Amino acid sequence: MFYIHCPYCGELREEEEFHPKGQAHIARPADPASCSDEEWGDYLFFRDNPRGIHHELWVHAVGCRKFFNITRHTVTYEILETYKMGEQPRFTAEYPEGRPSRDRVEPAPLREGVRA
Amino acid sequence: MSNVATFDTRTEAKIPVESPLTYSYRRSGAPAPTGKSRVVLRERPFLGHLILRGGAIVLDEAVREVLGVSLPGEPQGLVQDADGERSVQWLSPDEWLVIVPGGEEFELENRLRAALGDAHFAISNASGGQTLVELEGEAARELLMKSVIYDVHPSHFPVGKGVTTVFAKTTVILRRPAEDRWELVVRRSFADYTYRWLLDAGEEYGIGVER
Amino acid sequence: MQRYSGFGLVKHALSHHENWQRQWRNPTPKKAYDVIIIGGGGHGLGTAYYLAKEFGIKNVAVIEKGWLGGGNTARNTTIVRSNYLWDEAAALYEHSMKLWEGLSQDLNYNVMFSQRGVLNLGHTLQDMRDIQRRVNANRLNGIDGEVLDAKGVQELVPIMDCSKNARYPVMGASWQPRAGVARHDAVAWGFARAADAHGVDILQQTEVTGFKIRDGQVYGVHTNRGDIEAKTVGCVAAGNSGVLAGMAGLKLPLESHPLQALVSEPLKPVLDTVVMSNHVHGYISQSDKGDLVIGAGIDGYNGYGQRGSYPTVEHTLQAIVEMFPIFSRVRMNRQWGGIVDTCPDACPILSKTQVKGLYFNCGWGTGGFKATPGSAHVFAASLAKGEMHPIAEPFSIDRFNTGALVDEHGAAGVAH
Amino acid sequence: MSQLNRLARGGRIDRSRKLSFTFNGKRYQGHAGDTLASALLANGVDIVNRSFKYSRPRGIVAAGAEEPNAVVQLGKTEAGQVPNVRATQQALFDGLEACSTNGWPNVQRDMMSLVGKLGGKFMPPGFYYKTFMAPASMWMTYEKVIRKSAGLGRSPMENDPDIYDHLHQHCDVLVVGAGPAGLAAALAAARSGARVILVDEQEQMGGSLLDTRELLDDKPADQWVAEALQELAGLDNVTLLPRTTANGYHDHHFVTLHERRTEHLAETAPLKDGRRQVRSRMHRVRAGRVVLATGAHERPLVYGNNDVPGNLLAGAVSTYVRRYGVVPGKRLVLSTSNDHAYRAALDWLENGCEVVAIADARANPDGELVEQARAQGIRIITGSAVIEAKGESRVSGARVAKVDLDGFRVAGAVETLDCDTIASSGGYSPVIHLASHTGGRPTWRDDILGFVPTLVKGVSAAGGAQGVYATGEVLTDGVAAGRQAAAEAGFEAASVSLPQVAARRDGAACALYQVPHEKPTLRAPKQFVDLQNDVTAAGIEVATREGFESIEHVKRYTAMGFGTDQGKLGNINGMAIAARLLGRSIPEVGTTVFRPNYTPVTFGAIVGRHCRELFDPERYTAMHQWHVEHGAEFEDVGQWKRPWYFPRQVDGKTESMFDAVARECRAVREAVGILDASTLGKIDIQGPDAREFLGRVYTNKWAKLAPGRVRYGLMCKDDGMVFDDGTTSCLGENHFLMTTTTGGAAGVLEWLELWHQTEWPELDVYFTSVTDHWATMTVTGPEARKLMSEVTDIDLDKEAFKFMDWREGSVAGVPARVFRISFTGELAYEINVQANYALHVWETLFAHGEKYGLTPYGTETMHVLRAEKGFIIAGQDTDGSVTPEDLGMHWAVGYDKPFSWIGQRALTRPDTARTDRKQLVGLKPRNAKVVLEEGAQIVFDPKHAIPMPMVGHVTSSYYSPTLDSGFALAVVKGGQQKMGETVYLPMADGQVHEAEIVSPIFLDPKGERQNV
Repeated sequence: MFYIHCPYCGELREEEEFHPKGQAHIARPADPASCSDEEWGDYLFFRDNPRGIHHELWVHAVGCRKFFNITRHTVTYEILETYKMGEQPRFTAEYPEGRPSRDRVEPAPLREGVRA
Repeated sequence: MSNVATFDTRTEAKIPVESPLTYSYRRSGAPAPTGKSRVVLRERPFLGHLILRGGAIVLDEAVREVLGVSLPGEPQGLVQDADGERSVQWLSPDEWLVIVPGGEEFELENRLRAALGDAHFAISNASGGQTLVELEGEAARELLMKSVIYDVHPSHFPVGKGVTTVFAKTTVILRRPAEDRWELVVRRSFADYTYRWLLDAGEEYGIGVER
Repeated sequence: MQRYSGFGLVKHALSHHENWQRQWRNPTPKKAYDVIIIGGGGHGLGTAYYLAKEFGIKNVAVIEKGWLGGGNTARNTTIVRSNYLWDEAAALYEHSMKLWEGLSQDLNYNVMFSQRGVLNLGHTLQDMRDIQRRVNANRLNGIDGEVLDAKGVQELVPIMDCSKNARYPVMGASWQPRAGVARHDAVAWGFARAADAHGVDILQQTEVTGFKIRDGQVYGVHTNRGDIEAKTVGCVAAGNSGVLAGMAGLKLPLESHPLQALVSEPLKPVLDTVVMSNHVHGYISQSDKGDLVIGAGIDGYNGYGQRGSYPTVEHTLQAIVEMFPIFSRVRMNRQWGGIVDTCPDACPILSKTQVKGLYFNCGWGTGGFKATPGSAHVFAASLAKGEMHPIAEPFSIDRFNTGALVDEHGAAGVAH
Repeated sequence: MSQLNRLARGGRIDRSRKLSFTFNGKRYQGHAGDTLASALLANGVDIVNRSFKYSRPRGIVAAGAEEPNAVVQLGKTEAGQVPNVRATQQALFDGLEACSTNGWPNVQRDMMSLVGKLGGKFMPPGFYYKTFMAPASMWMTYEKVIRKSAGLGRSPMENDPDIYDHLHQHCDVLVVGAGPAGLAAALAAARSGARVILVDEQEQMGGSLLDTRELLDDKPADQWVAEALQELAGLDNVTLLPRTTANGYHDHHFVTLHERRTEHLAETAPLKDGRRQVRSRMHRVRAGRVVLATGAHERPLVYGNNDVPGNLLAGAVSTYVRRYGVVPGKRLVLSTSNDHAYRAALDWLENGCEVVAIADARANPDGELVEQARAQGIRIITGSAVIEAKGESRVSGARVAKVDLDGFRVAGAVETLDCDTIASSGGYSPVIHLASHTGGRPTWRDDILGFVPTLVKGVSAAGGAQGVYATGEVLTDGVAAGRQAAAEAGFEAASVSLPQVAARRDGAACALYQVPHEKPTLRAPKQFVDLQNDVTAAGIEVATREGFESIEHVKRYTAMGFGTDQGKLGNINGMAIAARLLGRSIPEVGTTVFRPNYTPVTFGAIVGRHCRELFDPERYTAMHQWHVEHGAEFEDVGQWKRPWYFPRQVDGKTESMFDAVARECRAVREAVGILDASTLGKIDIQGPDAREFLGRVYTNKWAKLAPGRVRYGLMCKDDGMVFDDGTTSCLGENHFLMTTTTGGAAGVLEWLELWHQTEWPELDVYFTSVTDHWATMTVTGPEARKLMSEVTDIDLDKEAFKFMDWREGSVAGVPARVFRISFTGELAYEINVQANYALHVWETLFAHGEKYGLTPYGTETMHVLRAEKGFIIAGQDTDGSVTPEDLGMHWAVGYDKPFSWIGQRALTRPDTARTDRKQLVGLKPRNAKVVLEEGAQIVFDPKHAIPMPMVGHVTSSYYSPTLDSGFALAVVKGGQQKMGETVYLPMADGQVHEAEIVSPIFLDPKGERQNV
């Protein structure tokens, strides 16, 4: 059972206070009408399912009720980081040890994405 | 703000009222505290409960002006006024719970709205939807350990802290306003379950109910 | 293949069991096969078996990265039923059920398919509506089943609390008498032995590390034991399908989640049927060894760790003790987790892909074991003919773009 | 009864306190401090059980959690029965009753043993896979017979009288095991100020120090234990949990501790101060750091007939002698591969019994203990081992021979020694179970001949748990682990001065698992590896011959390690045997993966208080008391208890549901009824962008809804499927009150937050649940206005207060918001008041309403009335596969809204856009008396052979007292284009109902009744 650092509450809290909401950073297409059926199907259903580092959307349901993202290893279940909406992960499949700090990244677009 | 409909749901008229635990007392009884009670439960019904939503900086100014206490800006913060009758608790980065003596809430809402003017905020009255349950006594902490998943050890839960967390199979807002007193803010529809749970788990400590 | 029988046992006993043959060989990989099956679980071994037996394709390799039958085949709660709601799913699972009914004899391996019946309990009015809907559909699809009231349930399972005092009293149930349980390991071993006898090479401890694809056509795989070629490759690797798809540059609508199960200590038999409840969320049967075999829920997050969160186990046992208060003093011996690939509509994927010759059989979620022979059979037919078998057709990947989902969530809930 | 094997002195039992107990119907006596096992041994009880497969007599082998044989049924009363209690871990209490779990007619003379003896030959591993196949129809019969021999103990058949609970613990350092390593670690961590929990599964803390021969600071070791425990008990930051097993290690250092609080006192928990006591308690511990000081298990040697009672682990012999004052025999032969086991012989000898010989598999054993044994005159037969035990119900001799370990053969003459007890030791396996739970694969170490744990961050192992065995080193190791854990948790390490332990020179052990026999394994007497599951070395050999080469295969094929002891005793031996047969090393054959639980845990303890009345919350409205008093039957809707219907007492009889619902329906259609609608979700929405937000999450338009007005809305997910509905009222230009379905309340609020927080944070809007703040009562029916006019100051004039308006005012003297919305099709007022006043308002309405025939109605009547109007219930008429168009609710879809609202895009996908989808229609049974079954499947051609193509199903169906007819809502393929056509509903009883497809609006299609 996970012990999750809520970036809004600023402390570690029990997994029972949270709900997982699937893969993070699935932005809703800005113009749905111009999407093909394939693109819309992709947005609705197709997900990364890595054995390794994964970015996930969680909600602190019994707590501050805020959504945030977790970078977690799907085999060891180690949580590498949690971060607020609008922030980018430091740990990625490309940078499993963490992105070099000087390699600053642009803030994420406002649209963070949900799961239908 | 005229674009929002405020409404005083309380009346000064003599109308019979029922607190969320009224039914529970009838159904499950309320064992009176005895000398052997290591924990005592007490409902503080009919208080004014307001939910404040908005940015901390904007709200802080208004709350200080109207209530005379500063808005707890840090997570899990709980502040009270001098006599402990009024409190403001951090619930989330843009959400606070204000509890005041019953009857003050509507005027408070109006004064806050006036102070906040055109800012983006929201105030919702939740007074009928929740109640405050106090636990006191040497076994109060252990009773809480049976019930909530949050760490209630004094080193982790000092006076002046409050959290929303899991209580048995429901949710509770748990606060520690004083060394020897804990408060549970309980939703009305879950109050009976919470009460029965506390009586059951508190049996070991000879729990008593003050009415 | 050495034929098994009671007489054979006696004969072997007299020679101190010194003459038993290997149940399957441990071959060296050939350079090329007609068909490669990736995944040596029940579905994969079954696919190879039916390819060889029914379609005459015997030059087949089954590639397994660990030991055969070591994935979900070895980790499930062994429930077999076919009372699915939608026509497409019902056809698939009933096809499987019919194969289960003769499987021990077909394989000459006792898979202990025990048709002790499955109850799906209803605890609310909506549960009962759903049950009636499903049983009516089953009946018109030729699948056995009836709706029982609380009294009928109590007669079948005297030790269950069917009283009104329960938090969510039992209002009734659906009852499929032909459903039941089977011995999970035996299914993998039986298929392996029979496939091996037909000449199929089962390559254990062999891990696929990539696909060989040219001009949109697959022609082999890379493995830790060298390259192996074949123009037809079927992926049947529950818990690993997403990773394999990634190697082929494909994305699947799958998420892999932990699914937990647990057993009690062995007890003298007290429960002869399988009891499942969506609403209080738990299911239970008692094995021939006496263990209560109990299914816990699926954890909501992705995980390949073969373990889940403890509260899931707590909730499951709360449900079991709510239904069977007499089990409160019984003890839980062991828990474990499997990895289930879940699809958005709780139905599997049996499909061609954009890569010619590369097929996927995956996404069984929590319901794969019961489908083993049926899935294997229609998948084998599809690989053999290069066209999806009519029963497999509705389960193509395309449905996630067209919207033609086969949504079993409402009916399946606990889909084991 | 005399305790013939009890020593006159020594041990940690209290000889002044005599406890009587019953085993298999015979009365015995033991002492306080005994386990059931030590008391049975004291009384000379050899046979405690019969084995599972061969029904062979079995005795006690071990002294702790690893015991495979002494698994008994405990309990005097039916409700107090406990199956499968390990006698070695059950403290003796006065009046304890236990019996063997197998053996008929009794464990001494078991009829099944004949089957075992004669049939055993025909039961190689996996024999059941190879037979019982013909004829196919017979399997269920075979299985019935097989099931007769299933199981160990039995379930109680009455409900558990005991209670259980959970305690949520948090600590900086959790130390598992209170032997020398654990005590030292706990002292070190505790002195640093860290919050420490020290847990131990035994009755008394101290572990191996409770029976060691060694001295600490020249004093008996248990004195140091007592001092350490005294110090720990005096510290506020330390929690000591004896009789508590760390049974599961979950992610991120979440460990479950199963504390048995009363099992040592009685079979059911006795009252304490007149109050119930918790029988066992699960501590759910979130630890910062964990020290595993779980020690090691001794491995027995695998030799012929090693299961005959009188074969024990060497360490168990020492424990029984030194801790319990019991010598379980007279004449001992010890067979060992290591020095440590010699202490069993020394302990035995010192207590006046005879040590016949020690067979040591090593050619030249020369450690200190060996020298001591020599000095005592014990005969040591080197290079040898016991190859076979003699005897049936008790050991009567040991066959000893020289063994060639490399060649795996007997290398000399066999000597038969006369003895009644054989102790064996094949070395020690670190207890790595908990580390294994976290997913770490253990690694084999040749130097200690055992697996050591692979540890995740934050866990350390100390002492025996990582293969450190010498007491002095174990203590040092423990201190280091405790200090490090405390330091990592942020505490300044404290110093601990340890007692002096004389260093002992031990010779190297040799690797010995299965002992060779003169005959090949398949022909030799049975050499048991897993005693509980009757797995033999021969069985493992057959498995490997058949191609089961991975240890996982071997385990599954033979069932090795699947018993209640989970292979604690036998797994490594089994792996070693498989390795030898396959010509591989042990780690090449596999590793051993343990899962929770370490030892079995009572379901009740895992369930805790979450059972019976507290299984799941029951949510009540503010009027619940009234409903109960007025005889309501309740329906479970989510966690809510809602009145389903209100049967009346007529002539002393309770009205039937059918009659009650018909009466309630008529009351609403003809007079006035009242419904408690408080359970509907209510969300207060404020902010300048509230209106825009509504337009995005609802399918219909919200741009023009004026303050004072109410509108119905449908919500879809982005796949275009309906998932909730309700009305939303415009309270102010920037202020809305949304209602949701009862079951959907929490989900909808989270849904709104999700979109706001992740996709549209630029929209200025806040959502707050006010569900519990308001109590809602719906007053509906032709007389509603009259009734309302008596209790409210709101102008009820139909022009001043129109349908789909809301107004505020007072009702029964209480401030109220009243909404003119209708779910019945009748004139209706939905009154919202603060819940604390609700009962007063409700009762006032009844005080005024009696003359109008005010009738309370429940959810069933609500369902009938709304269905007559064709109003859907999300979740009943929809199932996640239904679009707004499928529902015929085109009027509630705004295709030309500027923003592509949630669900819009998906509606044009090929399958979603089909015009022949299943669509909501009304069904009128041709026979008006028929009420179609909800869930009935619909076909066009009832004569079609099975499988019969189904075109839809009935979603809602009722008898309408107003129409005096059955009627239904259904989804039918292309139904909206098939009005007037006939469909068929073939039922289970063979009847085929006919029905006409009609509009789903059965009553007042123009809506005149609600608009009056």
